[in-house]
Amino acid sequence: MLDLSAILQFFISGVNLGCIYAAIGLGLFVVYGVTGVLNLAQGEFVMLGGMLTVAFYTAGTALVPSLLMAVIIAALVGAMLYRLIIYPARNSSGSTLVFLTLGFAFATEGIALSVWGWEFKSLPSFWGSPNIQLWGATIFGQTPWVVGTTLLLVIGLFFFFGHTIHGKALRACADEPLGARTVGISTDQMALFSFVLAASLGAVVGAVITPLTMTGYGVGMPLTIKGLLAALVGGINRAEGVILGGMALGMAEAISAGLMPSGYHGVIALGILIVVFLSRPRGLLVAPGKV
Amino acid sequence: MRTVKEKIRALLSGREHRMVLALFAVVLMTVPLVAGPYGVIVMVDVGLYSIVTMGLILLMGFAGQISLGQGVFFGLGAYMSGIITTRCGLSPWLVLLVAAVAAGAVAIVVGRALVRLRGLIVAGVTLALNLVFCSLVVSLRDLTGGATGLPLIPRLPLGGFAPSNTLFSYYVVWIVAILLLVFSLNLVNSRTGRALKSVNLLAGGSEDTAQVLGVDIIRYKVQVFAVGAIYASIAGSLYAHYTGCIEPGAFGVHFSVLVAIMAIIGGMTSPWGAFLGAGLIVSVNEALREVMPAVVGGSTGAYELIAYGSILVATLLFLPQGLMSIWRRLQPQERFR
Amino acid sequence: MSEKGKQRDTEEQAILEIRDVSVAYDGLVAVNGVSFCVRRGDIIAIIGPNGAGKTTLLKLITGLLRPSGGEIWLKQQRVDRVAPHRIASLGVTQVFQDIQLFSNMSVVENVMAGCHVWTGASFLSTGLRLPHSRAEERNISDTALRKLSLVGLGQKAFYSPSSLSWGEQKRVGLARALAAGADLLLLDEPYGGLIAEEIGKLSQLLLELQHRGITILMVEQLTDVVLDIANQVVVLRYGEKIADGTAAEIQGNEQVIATYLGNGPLEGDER
Amino acid sequence: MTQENHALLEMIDVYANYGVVQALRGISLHVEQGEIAALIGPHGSGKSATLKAICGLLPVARGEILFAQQLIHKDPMEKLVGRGIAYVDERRLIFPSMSVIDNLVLGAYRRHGKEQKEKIEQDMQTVFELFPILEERKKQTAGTFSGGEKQMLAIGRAFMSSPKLLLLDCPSLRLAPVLVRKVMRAISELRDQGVTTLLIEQNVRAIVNVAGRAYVMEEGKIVLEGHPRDLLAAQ
Amino acid sequence: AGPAGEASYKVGVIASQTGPYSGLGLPALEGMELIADGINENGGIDGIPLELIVYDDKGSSTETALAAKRLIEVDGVLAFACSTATGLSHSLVPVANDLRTPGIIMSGTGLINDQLGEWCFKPIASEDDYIPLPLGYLADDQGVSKLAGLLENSGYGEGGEFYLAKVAPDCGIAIVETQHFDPAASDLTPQLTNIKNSDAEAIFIWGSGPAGALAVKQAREMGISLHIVTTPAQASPSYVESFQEYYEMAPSLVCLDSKLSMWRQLADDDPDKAMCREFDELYIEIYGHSPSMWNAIGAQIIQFIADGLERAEPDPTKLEEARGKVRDAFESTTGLSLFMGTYTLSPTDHYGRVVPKEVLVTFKDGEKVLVKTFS
Ligand SMILES: Nc1ncnc2c1ncn2[C@@H]1O[C@H](COP(=O)(O)OP(=O)(O)OP(=O)(O)O)[C@@H](O)[C@H]1O
Ligand SMILES: Nc1ncnc2c1ncn2[C@@H]1O[C@H](COP(=O)(O)OP(=O)(O)OP(=O)(O)O)[C@@H](O)[C@H]1O
Ligand SMILES: [Mg+2]
Ligand SMILES: [Mg+2]
Repeated sequence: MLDLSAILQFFISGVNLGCIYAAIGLGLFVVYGVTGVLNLAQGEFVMLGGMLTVAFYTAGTALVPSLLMAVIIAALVGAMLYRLIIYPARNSSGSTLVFLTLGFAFATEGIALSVWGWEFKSLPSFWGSPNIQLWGATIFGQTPWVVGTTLLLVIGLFFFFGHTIHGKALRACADEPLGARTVGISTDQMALFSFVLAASLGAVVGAVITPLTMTGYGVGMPLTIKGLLAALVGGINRAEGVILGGMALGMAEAISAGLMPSGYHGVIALGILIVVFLSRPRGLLVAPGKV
Repeated sequence: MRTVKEKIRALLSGREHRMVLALFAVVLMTVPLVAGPYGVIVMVDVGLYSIVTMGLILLMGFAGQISLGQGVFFGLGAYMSGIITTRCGLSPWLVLLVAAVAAGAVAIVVGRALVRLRGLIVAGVTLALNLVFCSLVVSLRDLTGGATGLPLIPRLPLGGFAPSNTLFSYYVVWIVAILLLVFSLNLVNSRTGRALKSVNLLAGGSEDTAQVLGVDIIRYKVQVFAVGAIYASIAGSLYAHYTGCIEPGAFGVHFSVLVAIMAIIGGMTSPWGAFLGAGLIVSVNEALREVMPAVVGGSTGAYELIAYGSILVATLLFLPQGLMSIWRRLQPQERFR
Repeated sequence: MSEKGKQRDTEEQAILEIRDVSVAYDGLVAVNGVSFCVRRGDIIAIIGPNGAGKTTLLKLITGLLRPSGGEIWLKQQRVDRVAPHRIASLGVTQVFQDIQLFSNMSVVENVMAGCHVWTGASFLSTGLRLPHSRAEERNISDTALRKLSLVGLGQKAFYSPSSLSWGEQKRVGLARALAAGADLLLLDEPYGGLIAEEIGKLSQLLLELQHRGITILMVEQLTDVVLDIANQVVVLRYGEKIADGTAAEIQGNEQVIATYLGNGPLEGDER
Repeated sequence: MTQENHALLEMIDVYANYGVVQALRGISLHVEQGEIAALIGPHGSGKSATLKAICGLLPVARGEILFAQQLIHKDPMEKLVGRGIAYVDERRLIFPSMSVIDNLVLGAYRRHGKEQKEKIEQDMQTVFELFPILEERKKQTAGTFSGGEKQMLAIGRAFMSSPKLLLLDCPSLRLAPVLVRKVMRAISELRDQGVTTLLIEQNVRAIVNVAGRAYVMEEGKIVLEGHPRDLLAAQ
Repeated sequence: AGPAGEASYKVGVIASQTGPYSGLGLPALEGMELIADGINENGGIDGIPLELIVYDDKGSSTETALAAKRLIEVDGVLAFACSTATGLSHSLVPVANDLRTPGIIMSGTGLINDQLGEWCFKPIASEDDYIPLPLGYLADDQGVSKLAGLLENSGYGEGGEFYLAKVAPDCGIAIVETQHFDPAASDLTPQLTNIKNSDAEAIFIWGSGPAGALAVKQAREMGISLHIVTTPAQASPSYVESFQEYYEMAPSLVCLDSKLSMWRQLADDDPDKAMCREFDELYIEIYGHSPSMWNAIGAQIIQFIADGLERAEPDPTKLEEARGKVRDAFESTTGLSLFMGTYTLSPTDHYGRVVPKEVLVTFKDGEKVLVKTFS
């Protein structure tokens, strides 16, 4: 039964899912890498990006301006999250901060529900990009956009954090906040920046995946969980690690959905992930020196 | 000097807690007399959550091991109790103990693997485990009833008869909770408690130092993981017999996160925090159910969610150390924390 | 004295013996073929430039690090493959260079944590407060308080360690190590950051401990003080032992002077 | 009055608290341009607190701090770095998961502009000359450094900001005697280039030949002031 | 709010307003409120107004049970209805039976029909009643004999799997492939690939959320041109609109739906046409859109309860006695014609649907087209 085109289809599906998970994981990485906060509201930015783009688009705005406006609004919400919630509690422990972001996520979800209702929304593929048939397998028209966006993000972040002084300054903030201040880095501004960056990234991802996955008020939390798993399995300290983790998760899901006994694939996919976790106790890729 | 000595003695002997504990027990035992039937119902839930949260506080607040998978052990307890009592007709009490031991054993195996992991990765694995557990329950339909649920779980018997469900459950749950509280308090104010705190990488512990002082860090971490699992499993068994019907959604990530919220809101520096956290979260929920229809009317779910999120944020902003920190603040001479 | 005769001599009284021990951190050889012996009841000092491998050596002894070569014998037991907490239970403890107090415990709890190694109440017995564990706890608190007053911090028992000044923290660290009741005490720069009068006091304390039969192995930069009280000095450089002997012998060693003490002109060749 | 008559740093009756603990109770001191001054005193006397108050880490409850004739006690630390104050904490606060070179580069974070680029390069060389090990281990992750190596890195990093005023909390701590001399000599050399230093030292002897002025602190107050030589004699 | 002094018939409602099942709960709630308002505008039931007390179940069975207990103990309702997924409503059965209050469950699966006990009722639909309609269509009209099931991992999907296997042989259809997906799945190409590579001639997509609709879209995008039949959720207007192109690709998708949404195309002699038309027009007047399947389910539950109350004539001040009366009245429901079916219940049958009213629809030019009804 198993032919090559089927295998190829599973692979494509894995890449597609992997990129989505990785892109969300990258948002987590940005905030974590700068502030040490696990931002459980990252998925909500993805939701906002998708929902806002749909809202503007269905109101008659063209795609690009819709997306831009969505990103700007999401960035403002990200700034708000930092200023109103994280900043006042910046001296609290990591776990307190995590649950602050969770509370924010709940409230955001509630607001989205009361504004947009429960219906799932979709967008057409960007500029009607056609499906591609490849040796009997199908690549959805939107998939190249998703993969491209993720690639761009990871390359950009990799370069920014690894090779620019401002990127290094951002990393320094999480590494030793007081030390960062002693060399003149404003940890506060950097943290604000990281939240705005993560929110914008999330919003872009949200808009780009909507034609594939649809969006609704409640998609944020499940996406956060997937992104979190991706980031942790790969090593949340490095952008490349997050990509690797996302791919591992996406592939595990797609391949077990395709090849494993139907009904058990959820167990198997995550089981594979746990094995990866346990065999690489510090994540697939780790930043040396720090856990 | 004398005063310092006395204080340490008081702390160690649990004298500091004894009065509060007695008062707490008395108040709890009299709750059903003053609160209406619904108050008792709510308190059963508070008790069940408190037990699981207490285990998590030992695990996360003391030993510094994040777990987003307490639902696994809550579920293990519930399903073991549910399946064995409906299939084999064994005594629920016996099964409860067997399930707790089994959950502890599972936790030891899992814990052995987990202790090698660093930092947040533990959170990731426990989260994944929780997802696996739920998928497994759904997949093993013949055994567990799948997503539809496992019905017709018998009540906890007392002697020959099964007393009025809610009131009886209330007393069972709270007696168990108080016993576990005493156990936890003893634990944290002892050699074991200090060993646990010494390996707490979330809050000021250091594994190297702990080891040099003779602490077998793997053993302590695994043991406390098992203790957390046993607490959760006991609560799960009680829950199964109390509700009579269980389904996998009750043991999902949602539950584990809720328990973690309770731990944080309550305060992770003391087992008492579990009761404060569970009490607050459950009462906020109930209060919103009561109040929101009057404020907005109609379908209030979305507004309840907004309010719930905002209350969570506000509480953590004002009391980042959790509700327990109020109590600490009331003790002026205590300079620590 | 013949080399052989000397070895037999020390073996009888040796509490600790390091035999040709090496270890590397991905590529960097931090300790390279170091051997020496510590006699019971001595104060032995390890000195050497920064990065010479002194702290690493202590880690090897306490088991926090496994040597890639060589053997470590503690009280006639080979310990280089033994878990750190087991080594601790053989009567060894350490004060770290950066102290590392547990900031989630009060000062007195920190010292009580030091008593872990000689107590044995299990998880269950502490949870159930069995009489045995109760008695043990009383014993622990008494010991802890004694050690705390010994370093003059009895009144700050309930303070949080992070509210103490650096020097005070150092003293808590020492009290915690003393509470462990070890007969081999490893100290990583105990004098660092102390003021003149405290230096005298600490020396006195160490001598007193020595008098009580405790063996002390310390790493130190304050050479003049160390040379005052140490029975034996080991000098490390680039992870290798370059000298081993009494204080007088060391002070005369030109290599040591050139690379470490720097009494001469300032251009010491620093690695 | 001419510029030279003003002290570079001046603290006037400064009070500061850690919560309920009164760490500083009326500190007045001044450090002249191009001077090396030292704070000495027993543990818990408030030496570190004084430095923290100057660089904005510890909020000043009362009193004034002037740097180059400007009030600075309300400014956040990151701003003061730009003004030319560099601080080395007793915990060193290096960036543990970053490489040595990144640590140093970030030391110059506040120095922008093309013309600075060359100077930064030069300063880096100066640091490497002072502590050759930093150059040898450029790529090593700073968190794996030995205690003394971290201390060197922290001092080097502070130097990279091209400070006018260096605040050093126990620079000699953890350093081998030969290095202590080296650091002290470097500080003297820096003074010759116009860099002012205020440092904490436990061992008066170590600074006798270096510092021109020393303050003795006790319980949050300055109890003695003078040349280290005189203070040593007084002891 | 304790039991108020003035007389009203209090009826509790537990709906998924948030959480994963809010797509079922919120529309049902809308339908319920419409009927209740209608009753009250017409003077209530025998002059006594109907009071709905609504709680959110938050997608959690613990919360569902707590809400039910609150309705019973605090609010003193005579009966309560619950509009949620199978697993959640299942956990209400012991609550209703313990606290002796009639509970109306509206979850989709027939798996729990025989576990309702004395106090629970499920006057909705059961799979074995309606599966013959789509399977009959496939076998008789399209000549299909081999079917693939693509099933959601949920109580709803479990019901589908169980009853498909049970009913298919009777219709002359073999289930040759079974694939599962998570309710939140976003990429179903692996499952669809497996179906494509099997020898199935048609796909039955069984799901309650967006994943089912995505499955249709992705199947067509992958060039799978098998017949597809789906459960009613996929006929939701928002999916139909978003995926019109794929829904209408030949062979056009066939969905289960209710007579209500198709009343215009019903034969004029259809006994339900008038009722459906009336409700549809009212719905459009109040809410501005036609009722969906879940709106109708909500509405019919209140109609069912109102019918019981009318016959029981309970005294709302004597709670215990009143609840018993209401329960007895529910058990003696006979020939009650509602949107999803006509019901005749008995003490041994708390499901009691005697006439199913599902229809099959397909899509053309953005409109639903009636394909088949029970006849
Ligand atoms: N974070 C803190 N919270 C509360 N009190 C503190 C804190 N840090 C220091 N203190 C207290 O403030 C006082 C002054 O401390 P400071 O650190 O300035 O001392 P120091 O002179 O630098 O001592 P050392 O030589 O030991 O470093 C001490 O009594 C100390 O206990
Ligand atoms: N984890 C590690 N990875 C790589 N190199 C390391 C690691 N730990 C230590 N080193 C290196 O090993 C060498 C020896 O370190 P060690 O801490 O033993 O020095 P030390 O003699 O204690 O020096 P100091 O007096 O400065 O504390 C140092 O050069 C250090 O940079
Ligand atoms: Mg060292
Ligand atoms: Mg200090």
